[in-house]
Amino acid sequence: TTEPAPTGTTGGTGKGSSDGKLVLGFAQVGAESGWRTANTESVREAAEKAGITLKFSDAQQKQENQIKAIRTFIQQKVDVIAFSPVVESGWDTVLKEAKNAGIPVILTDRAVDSQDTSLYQTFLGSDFVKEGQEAGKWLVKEYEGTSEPVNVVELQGTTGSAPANDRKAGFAEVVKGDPKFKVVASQTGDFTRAKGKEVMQAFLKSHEDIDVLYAHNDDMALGAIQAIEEAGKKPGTDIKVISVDGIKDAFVAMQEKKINVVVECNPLLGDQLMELVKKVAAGESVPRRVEVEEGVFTQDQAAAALPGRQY
Amino acid sequence: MSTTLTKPLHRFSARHAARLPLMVTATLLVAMFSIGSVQYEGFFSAQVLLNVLIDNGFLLVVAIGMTFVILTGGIDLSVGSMVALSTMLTAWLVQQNGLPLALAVPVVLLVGAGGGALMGWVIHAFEIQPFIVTLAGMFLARGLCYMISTESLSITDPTTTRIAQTRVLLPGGLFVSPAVVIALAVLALAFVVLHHTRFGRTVYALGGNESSARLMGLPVGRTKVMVYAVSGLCSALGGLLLTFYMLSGYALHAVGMELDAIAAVVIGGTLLTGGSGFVLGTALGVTVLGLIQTVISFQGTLSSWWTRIVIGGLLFVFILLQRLFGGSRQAE
Amino acid sequence: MTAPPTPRTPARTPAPASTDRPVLEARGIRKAFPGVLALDGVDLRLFPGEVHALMGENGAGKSTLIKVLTGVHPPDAGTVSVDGDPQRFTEPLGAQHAGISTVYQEVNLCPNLSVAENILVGREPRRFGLVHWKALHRRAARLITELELDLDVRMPLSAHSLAVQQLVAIVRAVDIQAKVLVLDEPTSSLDRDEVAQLFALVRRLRDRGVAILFVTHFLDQVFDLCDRVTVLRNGRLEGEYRIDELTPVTLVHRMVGSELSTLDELAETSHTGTAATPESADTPFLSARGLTRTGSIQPYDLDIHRGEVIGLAGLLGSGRTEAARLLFGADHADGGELRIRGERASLRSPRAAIAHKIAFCSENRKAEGLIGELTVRENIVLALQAARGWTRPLSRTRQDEIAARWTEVLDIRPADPEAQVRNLSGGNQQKVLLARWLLTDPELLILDEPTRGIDIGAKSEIQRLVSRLASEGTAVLFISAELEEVLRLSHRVGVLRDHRLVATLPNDTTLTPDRILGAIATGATS
Amino acid sequence: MTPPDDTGARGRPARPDRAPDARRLTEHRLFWPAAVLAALLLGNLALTHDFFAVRVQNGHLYGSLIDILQFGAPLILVSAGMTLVIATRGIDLSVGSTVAIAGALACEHIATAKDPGSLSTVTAAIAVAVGVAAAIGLLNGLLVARLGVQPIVATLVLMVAGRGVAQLITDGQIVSVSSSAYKMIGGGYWLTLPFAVLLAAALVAVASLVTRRTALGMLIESVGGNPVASRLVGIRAAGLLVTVYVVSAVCAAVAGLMISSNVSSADGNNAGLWIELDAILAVVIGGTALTGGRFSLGGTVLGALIIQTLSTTIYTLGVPPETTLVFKALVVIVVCLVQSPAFRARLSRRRRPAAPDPATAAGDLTARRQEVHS
Ligand SMILES: Nc1ncnc2c1ncn2[C@@H]1O[C@H](COP(=O)(O)OP(=O)(O)OP(=O)(O)O)[C@@H](O)[C@H]1O
Ligand SMILES: Nc1ncnc2c1ncn2[C@@H]1O[C@H](COP(=O)(O)OP(=O)(O)OP(=O)(O)O)[C@@H](O)[C@H]1O
Ligand SMILES: [Mg+2]
Ligand SMILES: [Mg+2]
Repeated sequence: TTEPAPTGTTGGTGKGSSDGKLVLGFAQVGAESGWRTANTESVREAAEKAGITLKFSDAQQKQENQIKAIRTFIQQKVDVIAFSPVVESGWDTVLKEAKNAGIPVILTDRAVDSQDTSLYQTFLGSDFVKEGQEAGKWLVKEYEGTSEPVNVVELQGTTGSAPANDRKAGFAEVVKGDPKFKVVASQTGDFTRAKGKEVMQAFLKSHEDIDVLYAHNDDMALGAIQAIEEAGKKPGTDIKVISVDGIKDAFVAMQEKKINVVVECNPLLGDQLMELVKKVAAGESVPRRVEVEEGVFTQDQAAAALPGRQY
Repeated sequence: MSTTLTKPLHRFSARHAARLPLMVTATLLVAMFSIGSVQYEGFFSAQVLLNVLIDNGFLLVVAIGMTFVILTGGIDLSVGSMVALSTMLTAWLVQQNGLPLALAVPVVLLVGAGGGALMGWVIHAFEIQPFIVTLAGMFLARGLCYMISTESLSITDPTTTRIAQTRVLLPGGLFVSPAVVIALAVLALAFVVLHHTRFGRTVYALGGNESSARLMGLPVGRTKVMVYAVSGLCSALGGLLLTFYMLSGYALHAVGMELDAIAAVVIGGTLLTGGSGFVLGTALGVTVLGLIQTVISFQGTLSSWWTRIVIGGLLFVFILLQRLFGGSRQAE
Repeated sequence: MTAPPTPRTPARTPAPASTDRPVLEARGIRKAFPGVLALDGVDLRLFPGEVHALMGENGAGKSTLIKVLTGVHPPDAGTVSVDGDPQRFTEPLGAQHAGISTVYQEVNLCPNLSVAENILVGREPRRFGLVHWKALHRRAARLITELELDLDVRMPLSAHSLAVQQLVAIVRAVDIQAKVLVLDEPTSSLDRDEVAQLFALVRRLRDRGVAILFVTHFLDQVFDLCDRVTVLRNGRLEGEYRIDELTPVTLVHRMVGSELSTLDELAETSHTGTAATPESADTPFLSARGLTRTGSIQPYDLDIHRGEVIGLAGLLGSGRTEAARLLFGADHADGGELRIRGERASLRSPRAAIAHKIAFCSENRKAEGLIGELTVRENIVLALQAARGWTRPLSRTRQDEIAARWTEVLDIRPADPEAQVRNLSGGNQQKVLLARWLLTDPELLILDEPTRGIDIGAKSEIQRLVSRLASEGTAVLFISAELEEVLRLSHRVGVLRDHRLVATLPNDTTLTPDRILGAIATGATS
Repeated sequence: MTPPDDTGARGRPARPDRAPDARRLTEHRLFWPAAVLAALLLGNLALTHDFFAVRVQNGHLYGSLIDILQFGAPLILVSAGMTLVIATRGIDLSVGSTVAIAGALACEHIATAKDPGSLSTVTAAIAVAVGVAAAIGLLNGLLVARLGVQPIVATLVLMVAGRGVAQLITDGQIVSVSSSAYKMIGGGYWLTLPFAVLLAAALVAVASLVTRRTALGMLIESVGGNPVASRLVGIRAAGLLVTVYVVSAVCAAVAGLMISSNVSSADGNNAGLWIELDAILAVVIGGTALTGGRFSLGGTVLGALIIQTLSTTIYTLGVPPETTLVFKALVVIVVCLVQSPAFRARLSRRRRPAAPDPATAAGDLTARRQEVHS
């Protein structure tokens, strides 16, 4: 007996918690970086502050696990489900299950590519493509007026991961307009400092004149800076450094004039998320897309911004 | 004249000793489920168990293939990547090239089985350690995924989506996905093959002592090639099930699944040195891993690192109890 | 009797008149391993309906020839033909398909499978394409009873002693309907009765027209069973003879190639009969009282004095090995009391036994004795080194010295201490194992089938060594399936039956193999 | 006992002449790994002609070769420990987690210390890291040796949990430290050479001295080669097993210190991720079989260097990340085919069809590496 999925197995909300508090099931990607940990912490704190019971699950970077976690949330009849998708694709089935169970879903940090937009209520997060574009824009502006060729090396994130794909694409989109920019080498540094340093060291040996380093995240940039210094060059001057994320260490480096610009990708979306959760649970309408406040920081802003960095 | 071959006193236990760990594992599993039920609201339901199957059907299929390989004393590290490649290939064929699903499925299965057979042949013909050959296979399959696309490819093909969202209803309002049915069918088939066919018995013989098996006139080369082909086929099938589960093809799917599969097989009581173990144990092993996941999800208060620590800890307690109650088979 | 070597008979004798052409023929076989030319231009002819012995010293190339014939090793030169057709087997399976069924020298079976499966794997009876387990067990049980054995064919093979495993291997080979049956030292750990059973079986097969190639180091078995014999020496063909052209002495002469003291030894078959137990008044070196292990050996009492050789006799599976293992801590006794040098001792592990200066040379050299990958030198010094602990290594010079000395004494071939042990011939491996324990200077030496697969010359050398050790004060527990050997060496003989020590007989002039067999049969305690 | 002298020497079996020196060289177990490494390096040289260039900069040597050594040092260490474990028929999956834990402990200790730069702080940090690693090894060893748990599951526990522990220590953050004394371990130079390389070389040298100059190596090989026989010979296998797991963990810990010190920060999640696979690969390329027994630390070092050279090659050649893995796969396949005697035998047979040269034929057979034996 095969049939389409049963509908409305539960329906309604508010059964998740005995004490009448709202229950939010949050399926996090993992804890692969300090950025992610800050993201988790922000959600945790905000939930506590907002008086929402948080069911937290960590997927260890695996989509399977995230889907399993969402199933468990459905099983446990939480009021709202929020999650940061590991990737954009492949969520339809489980989101349908959630919809059938009458549980609203909020996406954070990353979008999904579902055709059926009724499957989630809203998206709260950053736009990685935009971050890449911002990085590109800064570069174009920095070299405005010169016509000499500019050699760029790129440290990509984990091959195939959404931020890596998007930050690369966004950057390329902006930069390709001007033929003087040439990406001479592009290699994955797996978002880690150690890998960033190792790859940069190899770049420095195989490419004589590197003008700019574009790193998909701060950790790789910080690793690469060490490599540049060991090669006897000055990061930020001899080789300009562009980075994404905006962790505290990056701001310190920026203050030391080792990084030229940081495109922020803000993980602190907890409070915004809880707002949305409350609204969604109450059945109020919410905008389809909520962007987190993010900025682009340059060296002169670094000193001022540093004390406020929380992660 | 009569030869005095007095029967050993413990004939029963000697013959059944091999099955004891299996029973112990099953018992522990029941205990784990009971503790979960007492501890967590909503845990004690048949659907929770079925969900373990729904969420791990693909792993079960992959681990079954791995069981064949490990029983011969080999190892197959390529399964995780092969799963990813299958999802990618399916998505690419169906979504980008518009191939009907009915054609894509056999292609994918063929690629899996063929890749496996090729690795088996290299292992046998050139006497290279399986670890290194299948590691190369792992790199290659994952690399081919990236070459197809670094992005995740969604599948919106209506047939595929319909199959993916089909549920097999069971009495009592319970349901499973077709993948579960397929996985259980593969399990039954694997059981029959391993225990009731010449090929299956040769697999065990090979694991017992490869050079003896050769001298006994068993088709060692053919069996080895076939075993890796089975594993490749199972990972391709697992990949297809995962494709239905996720409705997408992605190069980063199933990262590290080879370890999960190996762990499931070994927790299920199969010796990594080969020759001893049961495919049913593998099913129990997969259930153990899945149930641990479920317990963690139900707990719902663990931070990322505590999740890992607790998974490790539960695994530790489990194998500890398994050792303590499962007799004193010494480490090989 | 010291017979002078008889004059050489012509190297070739005409083929038996009864047959026309050989069923299996090898010509000019050459096979080299790195550093060793194992076979050099060897010919062999096997005719239907004959039992053909393949003789030669340890390392002469017998097993290698068999492996070349059956497709385990490809020959470097030469041809193998079956029924006149040249063949190039690449796998044992191919030889099997061509009608050649083989029992290789060591037990080559799968310990994890049941006895029944070991007999029938690859040829399982099937129904609807699936293995018909009932039929399989029935057929295996029937085959087993044909050799008048009684064992549960569903038990895993590993639960059985080496001798049983050897029989299972034979049963497997015999079951294959073959034109040629090759048996490489099938009797090396079998008792008289099993040997008799096996011979009866072989004769039945021969009468059916099967050609049998038979390797053994027991001369009497050759003369008892075989029609013709091919002798190898140092990898070369020495000659092919009808058995009635030869006497034991001339045969040994052909194998060894020169007049040697071992020929004298050969004549000396009557036992020495040293009944007087030395120092029997003292506290025994080791004394067991009611020592037992459930499921393997009933409680037994045994005293072993310094300088005394105790033999253990019994039928296949009577528990000799089991009894010995308790004295070495290889198995843990679960009842009874053990005293060593008069003091209570409990042997938790072999290590504890070794600390009491006990040595145990296992019957199963492949599984329990040698480390195949290591060199001859390393295998020889291993026990000594283990006893010293890893922090007190034997210097390399010392190791070389020891290895060279024992290679010489036991005539281990090739005399290359850096050869991997697994590449040695069976008999030479056995010598390596013996050397390992002999050099540890034990106070109690337990030898379980120490002469398994060893040629006549080396065997007498080993017997001499054991006697000499005993006369120097070592206590020896000597287990062998060969009763004559036990009688020749022992001061007293313990008789086991059904996992029970039924008698301990002093080895005076009245003790004969028949009396021991009588004791086994009646189970009488004396 | 002294054997009697009266045994006359009997005839020795015929032996063909020893193989010529060239063949002896190719038969040496380190020949093929070394050849592969040389080929990789020369390939690089052909593509980037200043690949071998080493110059002095800031008072230390600087160049691609130095990089390979420096980044290879942690892998060499982990692989060396892994070699011993594999020689006993075991496997240690927990090394990656141990790398992370050691780095996390040390950096956390230094970061919270009053005086991060002082030698005493760093020494204490190292002691803590190595001590905890030894405890991890002890746990692995006891599970394997005492409880008889299969090594792969026993160490899987800590592989999973260990990374969690590392993150627990760092609170999921990347802990940055600025301590020049600590920086020395993985990023510093001594006598113009990277300190990490000297440290790794020293530790590997100690390991090979201890295993080869004492009987340890032989006992490990015999436990791995035949555990049943080893027990009957009186080798205390349990002690040996525990020892090798402890050594492996300690090696991993030192590697973890190097990795974290090189980037002056500890990353609980990513440090040493998948290093266990690379280490096992290095061991296997180096000629040690996963089935235990004979091991070769020299081979392992070559194996680790091959892997590191391969990564560097990928960066230098500019292989795009999407094809990196395919490239790696092809290299690994070529490496193992070249090392496989059976493959070489086939190749030479094809090249000289049916040339009845007995000498080569004999060589080919080495190849077949018959486990089957009388
Ligand atoms: N795989 C191998 N590699 C190297 N040398 C080998 C190999 N197999 C056999 N040899 C050598 O070939 C020679 C012949 O060995 P073989 O096993 O044929 O002797 P055998 O006549 O059967 O002796 P035994 O009576 O002891 O069984 C020996 O010197 C042995 O060391
Ligand atoms: N682990 C075991 N489990 C069950 N039965 C066993 C086990 N080991 C041995 N046996 C049985 O115990 C019997 C005694 O074996 P043992 O090795 O002592 O015989 P033996 O007197 O040394 O004779 P031989 O060496 O000639 O076989 C054998 O019949 C064997 O089947
Ligand atoms: Mg032989
Ligand atoms: Mg015995």
